[in-house]
Amino acid sequence: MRRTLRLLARPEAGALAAAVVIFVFFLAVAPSFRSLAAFCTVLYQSSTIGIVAVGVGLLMIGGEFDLSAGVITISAGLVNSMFCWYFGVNMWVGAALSLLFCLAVGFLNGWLVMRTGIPSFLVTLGTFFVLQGANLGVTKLVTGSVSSRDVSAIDGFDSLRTVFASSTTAGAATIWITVLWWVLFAGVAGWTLQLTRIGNWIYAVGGSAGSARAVGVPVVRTKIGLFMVVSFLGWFVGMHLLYRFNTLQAGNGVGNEFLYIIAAVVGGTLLTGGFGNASGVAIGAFIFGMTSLGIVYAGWDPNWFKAFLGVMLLLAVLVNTYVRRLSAGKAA
Amino acid sequence: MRRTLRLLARPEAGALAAAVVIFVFFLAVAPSFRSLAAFCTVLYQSSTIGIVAVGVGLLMIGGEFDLSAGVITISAGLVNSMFCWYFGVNMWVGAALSLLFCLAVGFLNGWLVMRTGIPSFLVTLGTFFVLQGANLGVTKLVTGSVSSRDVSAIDGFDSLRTVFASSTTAGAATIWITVLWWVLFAGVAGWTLQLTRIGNWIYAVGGSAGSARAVGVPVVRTKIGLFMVVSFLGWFVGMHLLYRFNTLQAGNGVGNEFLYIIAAVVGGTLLTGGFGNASGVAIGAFIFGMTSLGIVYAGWDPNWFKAFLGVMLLLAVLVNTYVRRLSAGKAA
Amino acid sequence: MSDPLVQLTGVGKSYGPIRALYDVDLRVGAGEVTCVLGDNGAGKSTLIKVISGLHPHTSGSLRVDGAERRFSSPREALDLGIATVYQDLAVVPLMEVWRNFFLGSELVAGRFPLARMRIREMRRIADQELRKMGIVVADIDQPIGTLSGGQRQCVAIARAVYFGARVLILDEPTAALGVKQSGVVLRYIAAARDAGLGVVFITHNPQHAYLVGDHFVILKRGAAVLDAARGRVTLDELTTQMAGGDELAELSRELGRPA
Amino acid sequence: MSDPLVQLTGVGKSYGPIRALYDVDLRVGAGEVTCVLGDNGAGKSTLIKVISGLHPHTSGSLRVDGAERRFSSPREALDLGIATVYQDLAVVPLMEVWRNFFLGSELVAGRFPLARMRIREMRRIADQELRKMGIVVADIDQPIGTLSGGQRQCVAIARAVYFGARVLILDEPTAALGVKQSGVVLRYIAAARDAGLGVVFITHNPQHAYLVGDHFVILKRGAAVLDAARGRVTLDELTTQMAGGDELAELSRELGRPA
Amino acid sequence: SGGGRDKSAADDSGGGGNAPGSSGYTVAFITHETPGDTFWDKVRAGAEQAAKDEGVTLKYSNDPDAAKQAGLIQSAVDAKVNGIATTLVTPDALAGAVTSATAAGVPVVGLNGGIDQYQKLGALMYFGSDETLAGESIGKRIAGQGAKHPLCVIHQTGSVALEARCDGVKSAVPGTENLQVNGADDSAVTTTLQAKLAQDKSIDYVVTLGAPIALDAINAKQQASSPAKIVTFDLNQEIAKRIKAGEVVFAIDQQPYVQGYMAVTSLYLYLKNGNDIGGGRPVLTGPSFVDQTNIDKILPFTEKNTR
Ligand SMILES: Nc1ncnc2c1ncn2[C@@H]1O[C@H](COP(=O)(O)OP(=O)(O)OP(=O)(O)O)[C@@H](O)[C@H]1O
Ligand SMILES: Nc1ncnc2c1ncn2[C@@H]1O[C@H](COP(=O)(O)OP(=O)(O)OP(=O)(O)O)[C@@H](O)[C@H]1O
Ligand SMILES: [Mg+2]
Ligand SMILES: [Mg+2]
Repeated sequence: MRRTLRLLARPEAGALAAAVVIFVFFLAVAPSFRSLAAFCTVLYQSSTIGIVAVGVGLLMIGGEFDLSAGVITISAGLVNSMFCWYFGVNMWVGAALSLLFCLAVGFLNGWLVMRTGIPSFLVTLGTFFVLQGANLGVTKLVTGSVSSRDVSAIDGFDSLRTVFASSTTAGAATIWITVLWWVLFAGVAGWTLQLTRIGNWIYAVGGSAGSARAVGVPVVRTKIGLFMVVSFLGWFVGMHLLYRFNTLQAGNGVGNEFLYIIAAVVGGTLLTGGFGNASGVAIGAFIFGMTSLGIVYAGWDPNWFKAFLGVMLLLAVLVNTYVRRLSAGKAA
Repeated sequence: MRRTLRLLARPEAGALAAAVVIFVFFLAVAPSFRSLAAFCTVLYQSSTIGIVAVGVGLLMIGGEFDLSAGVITISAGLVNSMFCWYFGVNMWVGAALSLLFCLAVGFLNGWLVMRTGIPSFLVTLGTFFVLQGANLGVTKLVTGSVSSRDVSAIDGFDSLRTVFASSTTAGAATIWITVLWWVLFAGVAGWTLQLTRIGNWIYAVGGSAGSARAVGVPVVRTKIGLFMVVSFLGWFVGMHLLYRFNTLQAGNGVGNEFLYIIAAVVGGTLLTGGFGNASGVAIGAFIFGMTSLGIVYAGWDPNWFKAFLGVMLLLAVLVNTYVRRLSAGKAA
Repeated sequence: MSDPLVQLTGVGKSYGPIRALYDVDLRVGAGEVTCVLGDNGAGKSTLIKVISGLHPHTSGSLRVDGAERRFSSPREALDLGIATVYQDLAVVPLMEVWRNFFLGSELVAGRFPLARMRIREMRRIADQELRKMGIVVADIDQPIGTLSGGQRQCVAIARAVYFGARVLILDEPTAALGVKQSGVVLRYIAAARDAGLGVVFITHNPQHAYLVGDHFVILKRGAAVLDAARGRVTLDELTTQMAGGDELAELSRELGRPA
Repeated sequence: MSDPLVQLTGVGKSYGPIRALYDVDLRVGAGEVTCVLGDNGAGKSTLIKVISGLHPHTSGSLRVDGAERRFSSPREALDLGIATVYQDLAVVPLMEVWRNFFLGSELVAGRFPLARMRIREMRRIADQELRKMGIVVADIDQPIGTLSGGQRQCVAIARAVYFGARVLILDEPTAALGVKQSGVVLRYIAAARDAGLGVVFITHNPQHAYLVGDHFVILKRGAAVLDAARGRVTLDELTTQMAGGDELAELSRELGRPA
Repeated sequence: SGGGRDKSAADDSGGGGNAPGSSGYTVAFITHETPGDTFWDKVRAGAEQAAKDEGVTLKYSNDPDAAKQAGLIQSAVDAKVNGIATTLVTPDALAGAVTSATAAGVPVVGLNGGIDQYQKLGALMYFGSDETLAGESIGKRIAGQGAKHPLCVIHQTGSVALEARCDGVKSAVPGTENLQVNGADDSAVTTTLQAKLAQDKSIDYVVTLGAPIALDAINAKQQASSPAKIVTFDLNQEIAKRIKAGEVVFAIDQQPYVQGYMAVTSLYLYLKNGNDIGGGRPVLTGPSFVDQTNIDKILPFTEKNTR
C-alpha cells in the first residue's frame, strides 16, 4: 500500500494516469484505434515531438524557454542537405557540419541569455525569426526554390537513413527507429535528472538561480549546456526528417516549438522552472500525439478537430492534477 | 539632470529609446517610410496589435498568460456577424451578445485557472484550441463556408462602423479610430496600474500571489478580472475587424496571441509577472508594428523578412536593456 | 479578564500527510499578550496561520468573539480586525516600499470608477511609520526586495501595527532585527496591549517573551506542553521549558569563557 | 596569532546608486571568531557577500592567504575553502532536503559520462547532520520549502559546517532558531574555531556574540565604528555600542514589569 | 559521389532582361502566401522574370492574414508605387484597401483568387483560375475514373482558397470527405493521413492541395498499404517525377508562373500603353492537367522552377 502510494506521488504518475484514461477512451470510441499498427503510428508521431520535447523539458526545468526548437529541426536538415548537394560531398560530412551548426546556435542562445540578461523567451524568439528567415532566404539562394533538392543519391545517404529514419516491420506493426531513440533520450534525461550531479544542478538553476549560484553551482555553464542539448535534439529530429523525406520545405517546422512546450507542461513540468521530470515529458508528448491522431482514428468532423484537441488536453491536465493531488493527500 | 535621470529610470524609458532608434533607422533606410501616410499606416497596424496587447500586458503583470487572446477576436466578430445574419436582427444586439460571450470566456478562463490550480498557459491553450475549432466548425455549419457572410446591409452596421472602424483623413494622413482607442486603453490601463488600488493589487498578485493573499488582496477576483479585461479587448478588436472588413475568415487570428505577448515583453513586462507597465506595452506594440511594416517599406526581400524581424527585435530589446541598466546605474 | 477575542479549542492541522498541530487550545484576550514559544518545527507558524486565515484548520474549533469561524481567506480574518506579520510571506519583492506597506488596505479618494489612491499621503505615512522604528530608507519608492532582511521585516511589522484593529499576530518579528529595532517592536507590543488589543507574539527569545507576555504557551511537536499565565512561571522556568535545560548558562560554562 | 586567512582593507561596495559599504577593514585569522554586529541595514550582509564572492567589491582590496582576489562567483570562494550561510539565499524551495544539503558539492561515484551520485550515502549524511542539530525531518525527500523557517536555516548551517574547509561565514544563523538549536550552532562555531577554521559570525544577539567571539566589528551605515579584540571590550560595552544605550534593561524598566 | 547540383545549369534560369527599374515603374506585388510555399515561389519567380524583362522595379510582400494583407496594400499606396498586383482571395476583407488604392490613382490587378469579385472591387484585370472550378474539374475527372469516396486534405486551417477547392471536388463527387493536417510538419501530415487511411478503408482517392503534401501522401499510402490513388493540385519537380513514375495519377496546374508574369506584364502594358488584357474579362491560367501523357514535355520546366 505504502509502496503504491509512493509510486503515485511521483510527478509522472498523474501524466501516466491521464495517458491511460485517454488511451482507453479512444480504444472505446475509435474501432480503428484498436490495432497494433495504429499504436505504432501513434508512437512514431509522439516520438517526432517527444525527442525534442525531452530537451525542452530539461530546459524548462532549468528555468528557460527555447522558441527556436521548432525551426532548428528544419535548419539542421537544410544545412546538411544543401551543403552536400552544392558541393557534392558525402552526407556524413554534411551531418557533422549541421551538428556543429546546431550546437553553435544552442550555445549562442544560451550565451546571449546569460550574458545580456534578456529573458530567454525574447532571445530565442529572435533566433526563431532569424532561423526562419534564413531557412527560406538561403534555400532560395542555393537551390533556386523554397525546398531543398533530392539528395538520396549522394554517398552516405543510405547509412544515415539507417541511423535516423529506418523502420522494422513485424506483422502489422511498423516500429520506427525514432521511437527507440525517443525512449533512449528520455531514459538518459531521466537518469541524468535523478541520479547525477548535473541533474541536481538543473533543478537548482531552475528553482532558484540565485541560491544555486551562491552554493557554487556553475549556473551559466549549466544553462548554456541545456540550450545546447535542445539544439542537439533538434538536429536529431532534423536528420530524421531529411533522411525520411529526402527533401525539406524551407518554411516548415514553425509552430512545433509550441508543441514541445505543451508536451512538457502536460507532462507536469512547471513553466516557472525547477520542477518536472523526463518521463513526464515523454508521456506528455505521447498524450499529445495520441490525442491528435486519435481524433482522426475516431473519424470526427475535421472542422472541429482543434476543439476536440483542446477538450482532450484539458481533460488530460485535469486528470493529471487530480491524481497528483490525491497522492499528495494520501501518501506518507 | 536629476529630473532626466528620474525619467530615464522609468520602466518604459528603455522601450521608448528602442522605438526611437528603430524609427530613425527606418527613416534612414526606407525612403517611402518618410511620409505622414506611412506613419499613419504604422500607427494603425500597431493599434490592432496594441489594443489587446495592453490587456495581455496587464494580465502578464498579474502573473498569468492568455493564449486564447488571438482567436477570441475572430470569435467575437463571428458571433456578432453570424447571429445577426442568421436571425436578421440589429447589429447592436449581436455586438452586445458577442460582448457577453467574450466576457464569459474570459471569466471561464480565470475561474478554471483559479479553481483547478492548472497553470493558465494550459487552461487558455485549451480555450484557444476549443475556440479555434468552434470558429471553424460553427461557421461552416451556419454559413456553409469558412468565412462569415457580408452583413453590411443589416441595421446598425453603419453606426457600429463609426464606433469601431471609422477613419478621418487629413491630407495624406488617415487616422483610424482604433489608434485613438488604443491610446485611450493604454492610458486607462496606465492610470489604473499606477494610481489606483486595483493597480496595486495587479502588481501584487503577479509579484507574489501568496503574500498578496496574506495581506487580504482578493487574488481570485483580481485575476479573473484581468482575464475578462483581455477578452473584452479581444472583443473590441474583433468588432473592429468585423466592421472594417464586413466578413471574417474563421481560421484567422491564430498566432496573434503570440504577438501580444511579444509586444508586452518587448515593452519591458516580466514573463514571470509582477513587473511592467502599460505605456511600455503600448510602445512594444508600436515597435513590433513599425518593424514589420518598416521592412516592407524598405523593400527588403520577403524571404528574409523573418530574419530581419528577428534581428530588429533583438536590437530593440538590447537597446531597452542597455538604457535601463544605464539609468539604474546613474539615477539616485 | 474580559471575554476572549479569539479562542481555539482542540485545533489540529495537517498538511496532506504531515500533521503539524494536534489538539491545541489557545485564548487571546483583549489587552493581553499571549506568547507562543517552541522549538523549530514545533508548529508555531502553523498555529498562527490558522488564526489569520491563511490555512483553515482541519479539526477543532476556532471562535472569534464567541462565534465559530473557519476562515477561507486572510481577508475574512482581516475584516474581523486580525492583522498578522508572517514569518515568510511578508512582502512582494518587486513592489515599492510604500505600495507594500499599504497593500490590501490602500487609501483611496473618490468613487469607484474614478477612485484613485492618495499616493502622496501613503508615501508620507509609510516613511513616517518606518522612521518611528528607526528605519530610514534611502527612497520610499525603491523595490522592497533591495532592502536588507531586517528592514523588510520592519515594513511588515509597521504595517501590521498600523492596521491592527483588535488582534495583532506577530510571527518571530524580532528575529532579523537589531537590538534597537527589537526594542521598538517590544514597545509597540506593549502599546498595543495597553490600547486593548489582543496580541499573539511568537519568539525564540525568552527574555523578549517575558518582557511583554501575560500568558505563555509552549508547543512541542505540534502539541501544547505548557500553558501558564505570567504569575505562574518565572523567566528561568520558561527558558528551561523551552530548551529542555538552562542552555545559555550551561553553554557559557561549556565553552569555558568568562562572560 | 597566525597570518590572516582573509584580510579586507578599505573595502567599499555600491549597489548602483546606493552605497552600502564604506572603507571597511576586517581580518579573519585561523582559529578565530570574528563577530560582525550592527543595526538593520548597516551593511553586514553586504560585507559577507563580498567575502563569499556573491557581489564583487567596488573599491578597496580583499586578500585571501595574502593574495589579492576579486571573486566573480561564489564558486571561486568555495574553492578557496570559504563556506557561507546566507541570510536570504539559503535554499532552493522545490528541491528535496538532501539535494539542497549537497547542492554544489555532490558526492559522485564513477567517471564523467557515467558518474552518478551516491544518493543513499548523501541522504544518510544529510539526515545525520540534521539530527546532530536536533532537527528531525519527517522525510529527507520532502521539498525543503515545506520545512519551517528554522528547519530550513538549520539545513543551510549544517551544510556550511559540513563543507566548511577553512573559513566559515554565518549571516544571522541563529535568527530563526530556537534556544536549543541556537546552542547547537554556537557549539559548532566553537568547534570550528578549535579546529583552526576562521569564522565570521553575524548576529544581532550580543550574548551570542560574546559567548564565542574573539574579535568584534560593529558596522553603522556601512562604516566600521568599533573594531576591538575580546580583551578590550565587555559584554555591556558591546551591547551599549550596538544599541546606542542599554536597551534591554532600560526597556524592562520602561515596560514596568518585574523580569 | 553521385547526385548533387547540376553545375552547368546552376545559375541564371531566366536570362535576358533590362536593367532593373529602367522603365521607371515600380510595381507592388502582394499575396497571401504563407512563407515558404512552393506554389507562391513560382508566382514570384514569374513576377520577377517579368519585372526583369520589362525593367520594372518589383516590390514583393505577403501575409496570409487578410487584415494584414490589407495593411500591405495600404503601405504600397503610401509608398506611391505605380501599380499594384494583388491576390484577392478574401475580396471582402481587401475591398477597403483596394478602393483606397484606386482612389489614389494606383491601378490594381488581381490574380490567383477573386475571379468573381475583382471587377466590383475596381481591379482592372485578373489572371488566375477559379479555385472552385479547378476543384470541380478534378472531381469530374476522378469521378470519371470511378471515385466514390475521395479524401480532400486541407493543409492550412480555415484557408478560403483551400476550402473552395475541396468544395469544388465535393460538388462533383458527393462522397468527398475533408481532413485537416498540420502542413508545417511533414511527419505530422504523413501520420495523420496514415491514420485516416487506416480508419476509413473505403477511401479510394486522396486529393492533396499542394505538391509537398502529395509527397507525404505517397509515404502515408505506402505505410498504410492503402490502395487509394493520389491526385494533387499544383506541381513541382518532385511531383513531376512521381507522375512520371505513376505514383501520382495527375496534377492540376494553374500555372502560377504565368499568373505572376502576366500580372506584372499587364500593369506594365497598362501604364506604358494603356492596354487592357482580357478585354474586361478574367484571363484564365488554368486548370490544366499534368499526367503521364504530357509529363515528358513539362518535366524539364519544373526543374527550372517555372512550372
Ligand atoms: N506547507 C507545508 N507542507 C508540508 N509541511 C509543512 C508545511 N508547512 C509546515 N510544514 C511542517 O509543519 C511543521 C511545523 O511547521 P511550522 O512552520 O509551523 O513550525 P514553526 O514552529 O513555525 O518553526 P520555526 O520556529 O522554525 O519557524 C514542520 O515540521 C514543517 O515541516
Ligand atoms: N541588491 C540591492 N540593491 C540595492 N540596495 C541594496 C541591495 N542589497 C542591499 N541594499 C541596501 O544596502 C544596505 C545594506 O544592506 P545589508 O543587507 O548589507 O544590511 P544588513 O546589515 O545585513 O541588515 P540586516 O541586519 O537587516 O540583515 C541597505 O540599506 C539595503 O537597502
Ligand atoms: Mg515558524
Ligand atoms: Mg543582513
